[in-house]
Amino acid sequence: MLFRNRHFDDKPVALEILGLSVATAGDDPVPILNAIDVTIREGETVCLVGESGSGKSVTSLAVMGLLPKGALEVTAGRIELEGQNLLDLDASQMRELRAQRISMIFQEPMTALNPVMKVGDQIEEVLDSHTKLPAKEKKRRVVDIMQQVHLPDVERIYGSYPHQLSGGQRQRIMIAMALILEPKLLIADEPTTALDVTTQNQVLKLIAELQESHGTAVLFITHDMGVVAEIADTVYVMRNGDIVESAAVETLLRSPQKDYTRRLLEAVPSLVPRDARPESWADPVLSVDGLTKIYDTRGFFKKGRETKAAQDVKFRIKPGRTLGIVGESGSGKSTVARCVMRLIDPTEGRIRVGQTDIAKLARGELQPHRKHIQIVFQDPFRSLNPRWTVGDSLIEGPLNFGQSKAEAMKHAAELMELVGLPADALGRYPHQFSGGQRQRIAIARAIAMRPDILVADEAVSALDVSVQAQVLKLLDELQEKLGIAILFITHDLRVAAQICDEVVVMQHGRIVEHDTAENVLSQPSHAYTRALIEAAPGRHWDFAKFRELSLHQTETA
Amino acid sequence: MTFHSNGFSALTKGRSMMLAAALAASTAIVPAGTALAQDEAETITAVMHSGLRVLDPIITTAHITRNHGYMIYDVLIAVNENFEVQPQMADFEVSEDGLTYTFTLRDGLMFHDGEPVTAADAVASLKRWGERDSGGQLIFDVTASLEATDDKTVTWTLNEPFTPLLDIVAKQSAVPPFIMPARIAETSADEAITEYVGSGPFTFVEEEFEPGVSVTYEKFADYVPREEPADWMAGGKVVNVDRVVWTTMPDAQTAINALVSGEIDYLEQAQIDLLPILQASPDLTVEVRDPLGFQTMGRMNFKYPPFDDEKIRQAALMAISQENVLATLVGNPEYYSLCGAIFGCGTPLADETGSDTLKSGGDAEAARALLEEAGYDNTPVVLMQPTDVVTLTAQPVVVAQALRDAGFNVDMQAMDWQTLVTRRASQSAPADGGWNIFFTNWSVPEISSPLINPMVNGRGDDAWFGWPEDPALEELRAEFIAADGAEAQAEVAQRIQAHVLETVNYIPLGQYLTVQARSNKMVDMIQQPVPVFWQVDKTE
Amino acid sequence: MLGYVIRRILAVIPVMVIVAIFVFLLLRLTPGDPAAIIAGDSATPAQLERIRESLGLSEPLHVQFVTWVGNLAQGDLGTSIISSQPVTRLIGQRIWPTLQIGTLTILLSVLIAVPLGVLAAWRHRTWIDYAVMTFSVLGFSIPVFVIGYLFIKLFAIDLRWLPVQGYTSPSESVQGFLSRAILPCLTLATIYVALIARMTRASLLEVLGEDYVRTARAKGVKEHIVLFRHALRNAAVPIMTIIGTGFALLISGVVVTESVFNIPGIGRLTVDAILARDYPVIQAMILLTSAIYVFVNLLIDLSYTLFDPRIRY
Amino acid sequence: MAAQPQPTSAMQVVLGAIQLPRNWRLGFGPILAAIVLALIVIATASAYLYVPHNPMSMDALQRLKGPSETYWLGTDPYGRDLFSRVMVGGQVSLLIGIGAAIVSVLIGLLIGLVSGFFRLADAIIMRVMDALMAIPSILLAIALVALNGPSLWSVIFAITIPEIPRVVRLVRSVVLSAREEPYVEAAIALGSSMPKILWKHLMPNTLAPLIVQGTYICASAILTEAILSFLGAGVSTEIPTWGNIMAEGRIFFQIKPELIFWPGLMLSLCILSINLLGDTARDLLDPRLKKREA
Repeated sequence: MLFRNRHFDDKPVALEILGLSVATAGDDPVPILNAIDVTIREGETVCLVGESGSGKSVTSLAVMGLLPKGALEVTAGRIELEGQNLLDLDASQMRELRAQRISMIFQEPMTALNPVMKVGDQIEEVLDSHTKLPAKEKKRRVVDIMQQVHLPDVERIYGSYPHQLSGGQRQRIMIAMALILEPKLLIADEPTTALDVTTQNQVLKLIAELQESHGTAVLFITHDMGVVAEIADTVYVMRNGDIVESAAVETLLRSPQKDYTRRLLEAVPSLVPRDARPESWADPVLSVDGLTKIYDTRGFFKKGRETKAAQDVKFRIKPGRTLGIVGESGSGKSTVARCVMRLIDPTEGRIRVGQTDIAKLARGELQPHRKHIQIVFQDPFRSLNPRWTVGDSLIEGPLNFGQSKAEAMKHAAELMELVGLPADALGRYPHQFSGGQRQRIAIARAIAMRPDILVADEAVSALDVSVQAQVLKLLDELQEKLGIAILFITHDLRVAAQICDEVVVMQHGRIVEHDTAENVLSQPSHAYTRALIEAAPGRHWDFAKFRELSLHQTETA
Repeated sequence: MTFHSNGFSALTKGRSMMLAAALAASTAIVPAGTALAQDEAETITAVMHSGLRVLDPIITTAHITRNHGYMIYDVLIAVNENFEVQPQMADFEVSEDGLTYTFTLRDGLMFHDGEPVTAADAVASLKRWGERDSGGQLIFDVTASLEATDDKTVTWTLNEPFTPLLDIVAKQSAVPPFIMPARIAETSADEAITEYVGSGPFTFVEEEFEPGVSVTYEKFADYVPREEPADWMAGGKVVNVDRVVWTTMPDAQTAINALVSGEIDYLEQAQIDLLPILQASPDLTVEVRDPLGFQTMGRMNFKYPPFDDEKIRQAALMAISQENVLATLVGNPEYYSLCGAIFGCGTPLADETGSDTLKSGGDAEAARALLEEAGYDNTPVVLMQPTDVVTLTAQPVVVAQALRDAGFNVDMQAMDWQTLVTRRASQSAPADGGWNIFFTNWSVPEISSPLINPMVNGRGDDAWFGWPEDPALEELRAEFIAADGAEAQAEVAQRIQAHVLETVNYIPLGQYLTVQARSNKMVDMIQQPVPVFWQVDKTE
Repeated sequence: MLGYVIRRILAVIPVMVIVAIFVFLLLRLTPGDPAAIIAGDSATPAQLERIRESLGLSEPLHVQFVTWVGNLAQGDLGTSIISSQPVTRLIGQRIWPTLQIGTLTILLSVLIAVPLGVLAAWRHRTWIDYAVMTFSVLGFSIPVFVIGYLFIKLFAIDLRWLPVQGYTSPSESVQGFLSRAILPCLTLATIYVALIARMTRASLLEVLGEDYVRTARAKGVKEHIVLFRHALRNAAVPIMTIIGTGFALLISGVVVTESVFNIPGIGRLTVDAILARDYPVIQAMILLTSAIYVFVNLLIDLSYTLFDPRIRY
Repeated sequence: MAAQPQPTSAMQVVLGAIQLPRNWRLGFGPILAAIVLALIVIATASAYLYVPHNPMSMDALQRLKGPSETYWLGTDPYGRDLFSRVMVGGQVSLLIGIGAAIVSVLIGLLIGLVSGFFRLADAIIMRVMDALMAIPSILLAIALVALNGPSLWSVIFAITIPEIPRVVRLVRSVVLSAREEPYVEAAIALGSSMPKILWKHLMPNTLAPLIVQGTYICASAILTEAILSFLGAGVSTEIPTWGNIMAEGRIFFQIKPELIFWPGLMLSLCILSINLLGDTARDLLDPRLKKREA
């Protein structure tokens, strides 16, 4: 079954949002939500999907009555839970209602759980706040719900602190907490975004399972079309505080009515690998051999352990080619990138840039080799010095290598054009640009060095999907023009499929699979790779083409 | 947790009555009533002018240590109100030729450790004292022998007659020859003693001693006072209280508040400006205990310009007004008097020759003219100002202004008293850590004669700080020692006065009185320069 | 944990050695001569020199230092130059009042300041918040001796509720101790309360913006439980830290307060010793106060584990 | 969010350097504080233009007088005009505060930058700083004044030394956290030298917290000066400061509270304003500072 394809038209309405408007508080209000309508029926899963700034999270907080005081306020509309307008309730009535009739789970389970309280107590606190059960009964119910969310070794976890649990376990605790009082409505705000893809898959399944068994209505907020395809009954697409379009999930994915929805879907990278490019016979510009990085946390009088962040990593990249390193968090992919950049010192191994092994060079000796290899980071907001103009950032490297300022500036202006920004951007500061624009600037800064190799460390992960597509396209074009080799680090198989010639899959610091993108994605040889692919949400659907993936492309799945 | 308690019990008992009162007023905080009130009348809690830190009364001239000495030690002979020498521990006899002095210890003298006082103890004590005290040194310069001829008799034989011997041995200040057991008195005169056993009317409670904070004395039950009534330092030292506690309050305001609220019984030196607060209290008596008071003075450095020039010294003296100094230092004219006498007004040798300008408010014009005549080249005058001694902060400031008005270039350097006493001993040039002028105060009996006045000494490097080389002055001193009879002495003293002010050996800046304040419960306190705690009683 | 404690204590050694060298040199470079204060006004230079010699002050510096450190290692802090009393005895007499008043002040401050800070953070941007903040800035802005005098004037002289000054050991009379300790403690506490209240507020405000507070509210937990169970405990580490660093401020305050209220504690002992150049006492006192400071901060570091299970040593 | 082209100006460079949050607005308190502080600074700095008496000239017969037409606030124990002394004394107190702030910030910045970047130096520097921190600052200051004599500069020096470790720690912590920023790593990758990175990328990060810290040091230096005077280790009475006017006046607290009241009021108002402005600056410049300030 591709979609859940359930029907709820005959079910009673659980939550109805009518003409809800939210604006910033103060003398000069800025509208955030513009009279939106959303209906959720009992047992139904409604997905609010949209890019950052579309207003989807504000909607969820408005329903919970948790809009930040003094910053945002509801200006119009009604939020009716089983016919009762929540906006009419006072603070204590609202408090009574939370967890009993509506509950919520959040994006980041690490920060959403109190780090200094045992998780069992945190679940039990829900009962403390809303019921007067004897201690034994409370404990029983907590244990019961913990079992329902499939936590292993419940007794131990009951007495554990959040930091002692894995991300998936923490999110299960959150779910247990949200569902223990069997609320009518569960709001899930990007509940799987911070999780690895395999864990995400499990959590999505869990939510679906519990929803069915408890008959809960779910308002699910996400930016990920894959997740939408997996879990939604009905989808609302949001943009800039408006509902652009809403429809049953299959209808929406097959035949979107609005341009915006189409563009959004078209931007979702496909799991189908790009067409293979002709093999290159040039010498590799980067070859890594036996790269190992061990963090030794032991010390004098201190018990500790060795952490093998990367072990015996080996690959090479030829000019004009892209090698992807794919893996979940903690797989060691970023460690490899940082070692290659010599931002950290590898414990062992060789890193040959051109003909030189830079793995063991001292800082001073390293300097001349820096220009051959450049990096683009994940976070566009932190990768540019906020106090420098874009121009100053762009010429920093060339100046270090002896270019005159005028010459460097001239080149910088050309680069601006190359990455699709106006030349006058050079005089401005990073905060005047959007995330995607900043990432273009960061790329321009790297390119300004005319490097042979560009390392992109999760360079598009923080971007909205439409922007992501543009940046990927830019990288591709630059590679065409300049013949740069790209080392592309990502956790996202879809992105890897779109840009990489070869893919390396890492797990626990080791390479488990290394092959062409085509082979890795369609004929994975390692079980872990297969698990990764299988866990990718919406993997049967080709969003950009509004249809199922053709059979031969999914046969291995 | 254990609390250390020894040091504070005395304080508490002394104040428990007040505490009860305070507590009664503050029932909200602590319930009224306390079990500590029974031995109330037996303790006197006194705030002295300074904290007791040095316990050896021979090694230092500090008044607080001298006062401590009078508590626990006794002296052979002492003066009465009229500066007449009287027996105290011993009767005395002088041979016809004035060469042999015999002291006979009276009966019943006993040290606090239970041992009787012997002549040998007295001899050892006198010898140690003689090494430290300048007056004592003069006697020992002419001493043939000093020995215990038997248990009770001390015989002091001289090579030549030395009339002032008894006066010096009986002197009240600054270092009287206190009698200690011989084993203690054998300590080198340069090292402080470490055992505090005397034969005086009080014993020292060593375990309650907190240097600089609090010292406790208990009545010495076995002390046998003389029969005569107490008269200054002479006469019977009859103790009427069980304990005396001296405590220190670093802050004048605090001390006054404590006295007003009844937490202490006695304040040795009250800030004159604050007297109205004390006088307003019906439970307190404010009085001058010591009618002579203190002389405040300035001393110049004779070794370096500009004050190596007599004319410039004279110009400086001319510029200064005692009135301004004293008014600033003391305030209330009742408690200071202009006095140009180097030996102090109210003493037998008082004479004010040469002090006209000082007393008439100074003469800046004349000073300026004289300064010009002397060819003053604007050499800076390094004037040392102590910042942490209340009774010495005003003089430098006022004098600095007067000198500036007269055309001097004054470099006033502030420093704490410790730095000052160290620096004044430095014979370096003022620019290299030396000095040109500083100020200090003396208790009038300490400067009342050429024999004991430390400034009246012209022996150059061996003289007191400032080091005047003045043979004429030394001749005059010799004449004074040789002079026979009060009249002859007074005549020499008058010439010394004239000479000292002519050469500006030092500048007397007048006399001021200190005022003590006591609870009206304290009665019969002896009125004299040294605050003593015999005879005084505490009533309910 | 034990390993951590040992490592921390070992790490203290170089710090204390630097303090020792620093203090020793500082003092010996200071003009001023303890012999002069002992000898008094009428001493001659020759007498001064003899006294200096008997005190061991004419030895070369490094000899004096080695002697001092050697004695220190044997637990001998030396003998006061001025009063000829062993320094350990002086400290033994003086340390209790300071410790008692200091402890009481800290307790009092925490009891007052933490609720104030919580209140201010909870009622952020209301008059309560502004009142608490104004008070706390005021606490920083008035010299401690002025506060002391104001308290004396008000409570001891005008209202006559409490004694003006002094100290009574609690082993002798708890009432006496409390009645005399209250004003100095309040005086000292003013600045400390200001400090802790500010930090509590700031720390709590930050925590109140955290996701888990939102979670707690989303669970329908009552507001006071949100504040005290969820927020305060998470805000505790910076609050503890400020209590530790503020301890230095407390020591400075003690020096002044002991003078104002005439408490025979180590603060006055030290200031008097500095003004009298009583080297052994100054050295011992600075070493001691530094050691106490370091020790208190070690305890505070260890206390973090009580508040935050993520911190493990 | 779309990029809003904005003109670049010198002001913007400064504001860019300290990054004010958008839509910032001053409350009533900080504005009042700024006005009060400005008045105090102007009034004291120009004191010699209008004070009716030479603040140093004494008249022994006019000591401890109450307010009158000649002596607006009365006279001190030396018969000097209290009003003139308070106004002129403010000059010196502010000079001490500002001097101590600038000197300790500059020295601390230098040491902190070195410490934050060179690990070897760091170990040694931080031990020395720990040692300095462990010595109670007031005792250290008294000892330093005793060492150098109570001149104005020696008091500033004595107040400055104990403040330095705190500045060093602040700078070091900012440097250590900024060092992890991707743009610093990018600079490394771009081949920039360590000194260049230190100065151009890391140092500007310390400016905002240092401005805030500087205001606090300024306030606490003025207070410390008063306490040093109180303990008898302050500036000589020749140079009036709020601290030594109060110290001289404190024994007359009961009979003439003006001697403490007026300088105390000026000092408290001044420090209050500085602290309020410091808090405002901190909130504006870097809310995260609240954590580090400890």
